[in-house]
Amino acid sequence: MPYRHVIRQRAYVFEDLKTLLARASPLRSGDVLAGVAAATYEERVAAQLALADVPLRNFLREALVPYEQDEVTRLILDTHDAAAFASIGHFTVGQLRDWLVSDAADGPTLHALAPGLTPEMVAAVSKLLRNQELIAVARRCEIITRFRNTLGLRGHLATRLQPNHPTDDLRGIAASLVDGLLYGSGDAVIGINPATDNPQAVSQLLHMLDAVREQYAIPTQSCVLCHVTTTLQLIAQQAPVDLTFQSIGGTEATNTSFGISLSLLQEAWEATLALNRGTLGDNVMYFETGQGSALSANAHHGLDQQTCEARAYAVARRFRPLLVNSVVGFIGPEYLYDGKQIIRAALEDHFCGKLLGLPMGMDVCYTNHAEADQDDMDTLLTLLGVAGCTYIMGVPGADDIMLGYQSTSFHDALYLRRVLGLRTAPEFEAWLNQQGIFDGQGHLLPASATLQLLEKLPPALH
Amino acid sequence: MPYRHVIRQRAYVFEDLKTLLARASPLRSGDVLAGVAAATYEERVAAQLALADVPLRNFLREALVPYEQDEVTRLILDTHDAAAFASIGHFTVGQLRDWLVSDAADGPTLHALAPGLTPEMVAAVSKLLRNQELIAVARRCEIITRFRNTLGLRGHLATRLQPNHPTDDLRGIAASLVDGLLYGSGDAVIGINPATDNPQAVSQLLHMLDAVREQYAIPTQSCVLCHVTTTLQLIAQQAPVDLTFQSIGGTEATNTSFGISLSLLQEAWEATLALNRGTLGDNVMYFETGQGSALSANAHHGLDQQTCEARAYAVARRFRPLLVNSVVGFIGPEYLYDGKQIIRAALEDHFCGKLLGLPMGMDVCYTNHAEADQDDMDTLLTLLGVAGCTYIMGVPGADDIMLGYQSTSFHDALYLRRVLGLRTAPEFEAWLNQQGIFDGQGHLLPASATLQLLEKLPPALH
Amino acid sequence: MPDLPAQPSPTPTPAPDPWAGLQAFTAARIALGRSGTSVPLGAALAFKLAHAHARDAVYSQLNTSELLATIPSLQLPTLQVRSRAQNRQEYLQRPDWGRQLSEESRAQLREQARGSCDVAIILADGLSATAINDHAGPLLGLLVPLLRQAGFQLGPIMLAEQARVAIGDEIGQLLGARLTLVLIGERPGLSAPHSLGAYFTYGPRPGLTDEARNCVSNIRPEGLPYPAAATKLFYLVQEALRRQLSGVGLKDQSDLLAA
Amino acid sequence: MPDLPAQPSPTPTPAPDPWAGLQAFTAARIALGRSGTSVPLGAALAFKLAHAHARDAVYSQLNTSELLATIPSLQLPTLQVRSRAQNRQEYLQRPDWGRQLSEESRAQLREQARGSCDVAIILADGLSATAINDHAGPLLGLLVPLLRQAGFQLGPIMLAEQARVAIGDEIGQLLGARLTLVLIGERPGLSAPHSLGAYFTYGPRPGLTDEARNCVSNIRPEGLPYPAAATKLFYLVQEALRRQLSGVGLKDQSDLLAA
Ligand code: B12
Ligand code: B12
Repeated sequence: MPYRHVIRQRAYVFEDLKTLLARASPLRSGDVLAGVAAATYEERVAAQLALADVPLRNFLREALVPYEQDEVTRLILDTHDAAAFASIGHFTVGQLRDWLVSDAADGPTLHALAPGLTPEMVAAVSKLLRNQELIAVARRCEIITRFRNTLGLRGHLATRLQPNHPTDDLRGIAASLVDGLLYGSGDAVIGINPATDNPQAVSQLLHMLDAVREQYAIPTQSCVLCHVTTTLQLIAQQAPVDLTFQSIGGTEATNTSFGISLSLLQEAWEATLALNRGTLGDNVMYFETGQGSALSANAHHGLDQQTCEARAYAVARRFRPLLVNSVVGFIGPEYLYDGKQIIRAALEDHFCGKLLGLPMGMDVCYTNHAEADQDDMDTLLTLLGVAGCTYIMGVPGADDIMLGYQSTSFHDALYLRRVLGLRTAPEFEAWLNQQGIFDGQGHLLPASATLQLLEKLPPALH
Repeated sequence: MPYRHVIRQRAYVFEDLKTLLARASPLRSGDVLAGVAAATYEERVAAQLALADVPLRNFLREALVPYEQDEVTRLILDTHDAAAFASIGHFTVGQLRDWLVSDAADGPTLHALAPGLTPEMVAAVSKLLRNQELIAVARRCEIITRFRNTLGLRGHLATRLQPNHPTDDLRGIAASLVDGLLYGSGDAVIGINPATDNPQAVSQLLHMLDAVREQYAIPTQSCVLCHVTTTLQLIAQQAPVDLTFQSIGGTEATNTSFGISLSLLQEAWEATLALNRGTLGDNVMYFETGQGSALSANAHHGLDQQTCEARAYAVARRFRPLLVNSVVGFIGPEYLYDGKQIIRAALEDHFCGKLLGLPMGMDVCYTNHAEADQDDMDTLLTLLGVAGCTYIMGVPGADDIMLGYQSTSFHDALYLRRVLGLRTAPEFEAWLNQQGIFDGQGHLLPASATLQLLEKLPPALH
Repeated sequence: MPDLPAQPSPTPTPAPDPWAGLQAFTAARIALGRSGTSVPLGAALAFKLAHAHARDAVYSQLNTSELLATIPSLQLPTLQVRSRAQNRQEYLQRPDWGRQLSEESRAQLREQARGSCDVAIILADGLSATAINDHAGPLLGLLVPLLRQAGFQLGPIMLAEQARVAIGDEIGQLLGARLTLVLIGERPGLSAPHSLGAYFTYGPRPGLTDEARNCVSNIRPEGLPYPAAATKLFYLVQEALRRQLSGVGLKDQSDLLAA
Repeated sequence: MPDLPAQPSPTPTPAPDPWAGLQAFTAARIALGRSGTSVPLGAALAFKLAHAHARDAVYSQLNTSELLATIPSLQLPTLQVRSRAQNRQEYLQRPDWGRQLSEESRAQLREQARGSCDVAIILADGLSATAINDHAGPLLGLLVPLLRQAGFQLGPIMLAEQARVAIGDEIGQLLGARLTLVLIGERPGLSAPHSLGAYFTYGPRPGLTDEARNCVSNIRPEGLPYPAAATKLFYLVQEALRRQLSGVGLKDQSDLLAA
C-alpha cells in the first residue's frame, strides 16, 4: 500500500511500509549502500510526516518481510500480545510518539506494554524521536534480569569483562581478567571471544573461567562467545556453561548466514536451562546484534538497517536473555560512517531494545576504518549512561587486541559511574567491597599489593 | 624556542609555543583555514606528546602574542597570581593533566588555584584531555555569582531567556518573554539581542524588561545585548541597566575589531557597578565569546582558535562577570565544521572557562550552513548538563527568528533538568512555585489559563 | 508487574498552551505546547522541514538575469563581479576568499572603474542569494531615489557572487567610492531563510574590520519592511557621509522605527 | 574559599598498578594505573598514536612487486586481479563491490583459467595490505609444501586488490577450484595493525554467505604464529576436502594449539 506526503506542491510517494520506514530513517551509510535511503533531506522529512500518520495496526497487517518466507516475521506476528497492544491499538505512529514522551508513559506502563509492541512499531517511532527523546524514554525502562546477580536495576551500570587474547592463551586471558576485576569490572558477565572455534580450546576457557569464579566466589557469570553449535556440543560434554551466546540478526536469511535458526536457538536455550546453574534467576542467553549485518549478508529484503536490527530484538526476547547488546560501531563505516551515525544508531538500538523489554547493553565502539575516535566514544558513553544503559564492555585500555577495534575500558566505566552516581550490580559490589577493591561507596580504593586477589592469583597465572 | 618530538625516526619540530599549541589542537576547520593545524594525525599526536613535556613556567616566559603589542597579554601576565600558581609551578602540562584528573583536584582546590592559571596553560592542558575528562573535571568546579539571584550552585542549571524579534517589536518580545517565563526560563538573565543599535530603541527595551520584572517581582536580571558604547550612553541617561553586555575576544586586535578595549570595558564596569541595582550581589557584566572571532577579524596572530578563545576568558574574569558564555556553534562551519567539532569546542570552552573561575554557560547552537542538526544539539546539551554547565539559552522553539540560528528551547532545559535532576536558581524556583508554574519539585505544572501571569499580562501585550 | 489499564490510553493530542493567542504578536515559535518535556510531534516535524529548507537556501544562487532586468529602471549601470571563492564549497570553507575579488573581477574593475562616487551599492549573495533575489529590487527602488534626491553620486550597482561583507572594501576602493553599501543575504534562519542585511563603510579599503562599519539587519517584509529600511539606511548613510565616519562611533539616532 | 596549601602539590606521577608483572602474559593494555578515573597521560597518548597508525594501515597498499618476487620460490604461477572497487574510498563505501571482480579481471580469468584445481589461494589486501605484505610469504612458505605433499593440486596464487573475503567465491568458481583459501588483511587494531585472517570455502561460487566458510584469524608472530597457523589450516583444508564441506558444520578439532 503506498503512502504519500506533499511538500510545496511536490508529492512524495512511498510504495510500501518498508520503503516509508527506510526513507524516514536518519541518514546512515548502510542505507545509502542498500539504496533505500531518502535522496534529500526534504524527502526524509516528508517520509517522517507520512509515517507519523500511519496507524499502528498497519504493522500487524503489512509484514515487511513476507510471513511465508521468514521465520522471524512469523515469530513477531504469532507471538504478538493483542491484549497488551489494546491500550494503544488506536494510535498512529505519531500518536505513539506523543504518548511515549508524555508523563503517562512511565516505567511500569512501558514494561506492561512491551509484549504488545512489535519491533517494526518501535523502529518506526524511533525514527520520529530526537536523541534527547531516545534518551529520556529509554531511561524510564527498568528491565531486570538475573543469573547469579541482579542486573538492570535503576541507577546501576554493569560491565561485561572482555579479556580477549589473539591465541586464546589462558595466561594472557587470566591476566586481563584479573586486571578487570581489580578495576571493578565483570558484573554483567566475564565473556571471552575465542580466537578459534576449536571446541577443545573453548572448553578449556570455560573451565578456567569457572575455576576463577569459584575460587574467589564471584557473584557473576561467565561465557565464551563461540558459535552456538560449538556451545551445544560442549554442553553435551558437561562443560561448565553459564550462558549460551550467539550473534543474531533480524531476518531468517541473516540468521542462516550466521549458521543459525530459531529452532537451533530454542534447542540451545533448553539445553542451557537444563544445566540449571543460575542461583538467582534463569536468564541464560546472551545475544549480540548490530546494524548492518543483514545487509552485509544480502539478507535485508530492502529494509533499512535499523528496522532489521529491531527485528533481531524480537528474536532475542523470545529466549528471555540475561544480556543483549548491540555492537553498534563494530562492523565499520560501511554501515555507520562516523561518530555521529554511531551515536544515533546506538541511542536507537538502546531505545528499541528497552522498549521491547530487553536488558539492553551497548558496545560503545568503533573500528579504525571509521571516522570516529575516543571523543565520540566518550560522548556516546555519557549519553548512554544518562539513558540508563544496562551495561557496557570492559576491555583493557579500550583496545581489543584480538577483535581489532576499540571499545570501552575499565576506566571508562569508572568515569561514567562517578559522574552519574551509578553503581555495579549489588551482589557484585558487595563482593568488591569485601575484596578490598571498592570502598563501600562504589569507588575504587587505591590499588594495593595486599589485595586478596593478588595475594592468591588464579592458577592459570602461576 | 623550538619544541620537538620524534616518532618512528621522523622528527617533528614546532618552532615556538604557539605553533606547538596549534598543532596539538584537535582538528577543526578554523585552524585549517588559518593554516595552523597539524597536517596529519601523527603530527597532532607528536605535538601533544611534546606539549605534555612543556613546563608550565614556559607560559609565563614565552608570551604567545607579544607583551608590547597586546593589552590582553599584558593583562594576563600582569595579573597572574604567583602565590596561587606556586602549588603547581613545578608541573609540566602533562603533569597538570594527570593532577587535574586525579581526586586531589577537588572543587575548592581548583577554585583557589584559578588565579594562578593563565588561559594559555588551561588551553594547553585541554588539548591533552578527552571529552570525558573535560566533563569530569569541569563538573567539580562550582562558580557562584549573584545579582538578584544565585547562579552556579551545584545541581542547578539556569537559562537565559532570549526573546528576540527581528524588529525589536515590544509586543513580539513580550510575547516570547511570557512564553519563556511560563516554561520556567529566565533565571540567568532575560536578555534581548536588539536588531538595531538605535539607543532609543534599546532604551525602550530596557524599560519594558524592567517593568515586567518589577510587575511580577521576578528575582532575575535583564539585559539588552547592544554594543557597550550604546549601553554606556544609556547608563548616562539613567536607563534601567542591570547588566552590561559585550562580545569579547582574546586579542587586542579582535577587541579592536569589536570596537572595544580593556579601558572601555573598565569604564562600563565601573558605570554599571555605580548603578548598584543588584540585590544579592554585584556581578554586573555579561560577556559572550566564541572560537573563530579572532581569525575572522584577522586578529589571531597565528594562534589556534581555542587558545584565542581561552584568552578571552582572561578578559572576562577581570570584570567579575555574572555570566559568560561561548556561542560555540554560532559563527558557522568556517570555524567549527560539524556537530563533532562543535561538541568538542563546547566542552573545551566550558572546561577552560570553569577552570579560570568563570560562571560559564554555553549557547548550544548551530547555523544552517553547518553540518549539524538537533541530534547534535541534544548530544551536546546532555554532555554539558553532566559537565555542570552554569546555564544555557532559552529560545522559543529553539529557533531564533532574528539571529538566524538554532539554539536551545525552553523544552530543552526541561528535558535536561528532568533527566539529570537539575534545578533552576533557588530564588527563581521559589518564584515559579509561587506563580503556579512549577510544582515545588522543579517540574512544570500543566499549563492553566488561571495563572497569575496570564490573568494579568504585561502592559506591552494589551 | 502492573497490568495495563483495560481501557485504551487516551489519544495523546498535546493540549495547546492557553496563551496561544500571543502567537499573533510574533513569528517566534511560542506556545508550542508540550508532551512531557518534548515539543509536540507536529511542531517538531515542522521545525525539521524548516531546517531542510534553510539548508537549501544556503545553496541558492543569485538570479542574475532577473536582477539585471530590474535594476536598469534605477537608471544605474550594473557590473558583475565574483569573489576568489569559486563555488559554495570554497565559499563556506574560505571566508577570507569571499572577502577578496577574483583576479578577473579585480582586473575588470581596474579597467572599467573611472572617476569616483559618493556611494557604491553592492548586492552580495552572502549566505542566502534568495534574500537578494527577493528584496534587493524593492529596497533599491525606494533607497536610490532618496540618495539621488539628496544629491549623492552613485556608482554602478555591483552584483557580487560568493561574496562576504568585506568584499565591499576592495570594490569601494577600486571604484573610488566615499562609502560602500553592501546588501547581503544573511545566514538563513528557520523562519527567515531570506533575510537581507545592509552594511555600510565609510572610506572603504581592504584591511578594515567590522568596528569600521554599521549594520541594518533583518530587512524583509516580515522583519524590517522596505520603507523603514530605506529611510533608516538613507538617514545613516547621510550621517556617515556628513560626519565622515562609520562604525562604532556612529549611532543610529533615527527614531523612525521606534515610533 | 579555602586557601591553597602553602606546599606545592606533589608531582602527579600515577603509581603503577601492583600487578604490572602480569603484563608479561599479554599484549593487552593491562595494569595501566590511573589518575582519578582516567588512564595516565602517557598511556592515553600512546593509545592515540596507535590509533593514528592503525588508521594509516587501512590505507596501506599491497607491495605487489615484492610479493611477485617472493612467490615464485613456491613454484606456482601468480595472477593479479582487482575488485570492482577502484580505490580505498570506494572500497570502504561499497563492500559489495569488494566482493566482485572488476570486469577486466573477470574477463582475464575467464581467458586464462583452464582446467581445475583442489585449492586456490588468494591473497587479498582487505583492510590491511600490510598484513599480506608481512605475513603471506612466510605462511605460504610453510603451507604450500604441506598441501603439495598431501597431493593437492594448487591453482595459481592470486593477488587481489581492494578485495573482501567473498571475492574468493567468484575467483574459485572461475578457476574451477574445489576450495578457495583467502588470506586477507583483517581490520587493523591498535596493537595489531597487520593481522592476517584466513578464510576457506568449499565449493566456492558467488552468492555464498559466511556460514559456508571457516576462519582462522589473528595470524601474525605476536598472535597465531606461522607454523601453528600453517598446521591448523592444513588440517582444516584437508578435512574440508575430505568431508566435502566447510562452514558451521566443520569444527576445528585439531588440538594443535590447545596443546
Ligand atoms: C567484522 C566481524 C564480524 C561481523 C561481520 C560482518 C561484516 N560485514 O563485517 C559480524 C559482527 C556480523 C560477525 C559475526 C560473527 N563472527 Co565475526 N568477526 C569479525 C572480525 C572482527 C573482523 C573481520 C575482518 O576484519 N574481516 C576482513 C575484511 C576485510 O573482510 P570482509 O570480507 O569485510 O569480512 C567478512 C568476514 O570477516 C566475515 N566474517 C566475520 N566473522 C566471521 C566468522 C566466521 C566464522 C566466518 C567464516 C566469517 C566471518 O564477515 C565479513 C563479511 O562477509 C573478526 C576478528 C578478526 N580479527 O578478524 C571476527 C571473527 C572472524 N568472527 C568470529 C565469529 C566467531 C563470529 C560469529 C560466528 C560469532 C557467533 N557466535 O555468532 C558470527 C557469525 C559469523 C558468520 N558466520 O557470519 C571469529 C571467528 C573464529 C573462528 N576462527 O572461527 C572472529 C575471528 C572473532 C572471534 N574470535 O570471535 N563477525
Ligand atoms: C555572525 C554574526 C556575528 C559574528 C561575526 C563573526 C563572523 N565571522 O561571522 C560575531 C559573533 C563575532 C558577531 C559579533 C557582534 N555582532 Co553580530 N551578528 C552576526 C549575525 C548573526 C549574522 C551575520 C551574517 O549573516 N552576515 C552575512 C555573512 C554572509 O557575511 P559575512 O561577511 O560572513 O559576515 C560579517 C558581518 O556579519 C560582520 N558582523 C557581524 N556582526 C556585526 C555587527 C556589526 C555592527 C557590524 C558592523 C558587522 C557585523 O561579521 C562578519 C564577518 O566580518 C547577525 C544577525 C543577522 N541576522 O544578520 C548579527 C548582527 C549583525 N550582529 C550584531 C551585533 C550588535 C554584534 C556586536 C556588536 C555585539 C556586541 N555588543 O559586541 C558584535 C561585534 C561586531 C563587530 N563590530 O565586529 C547585530 C547588529 C545590530 C546593528 N544593527 O548594528 C546583529 C544584527 C545581531 C543583533 N541584533 O545582535 N556577530
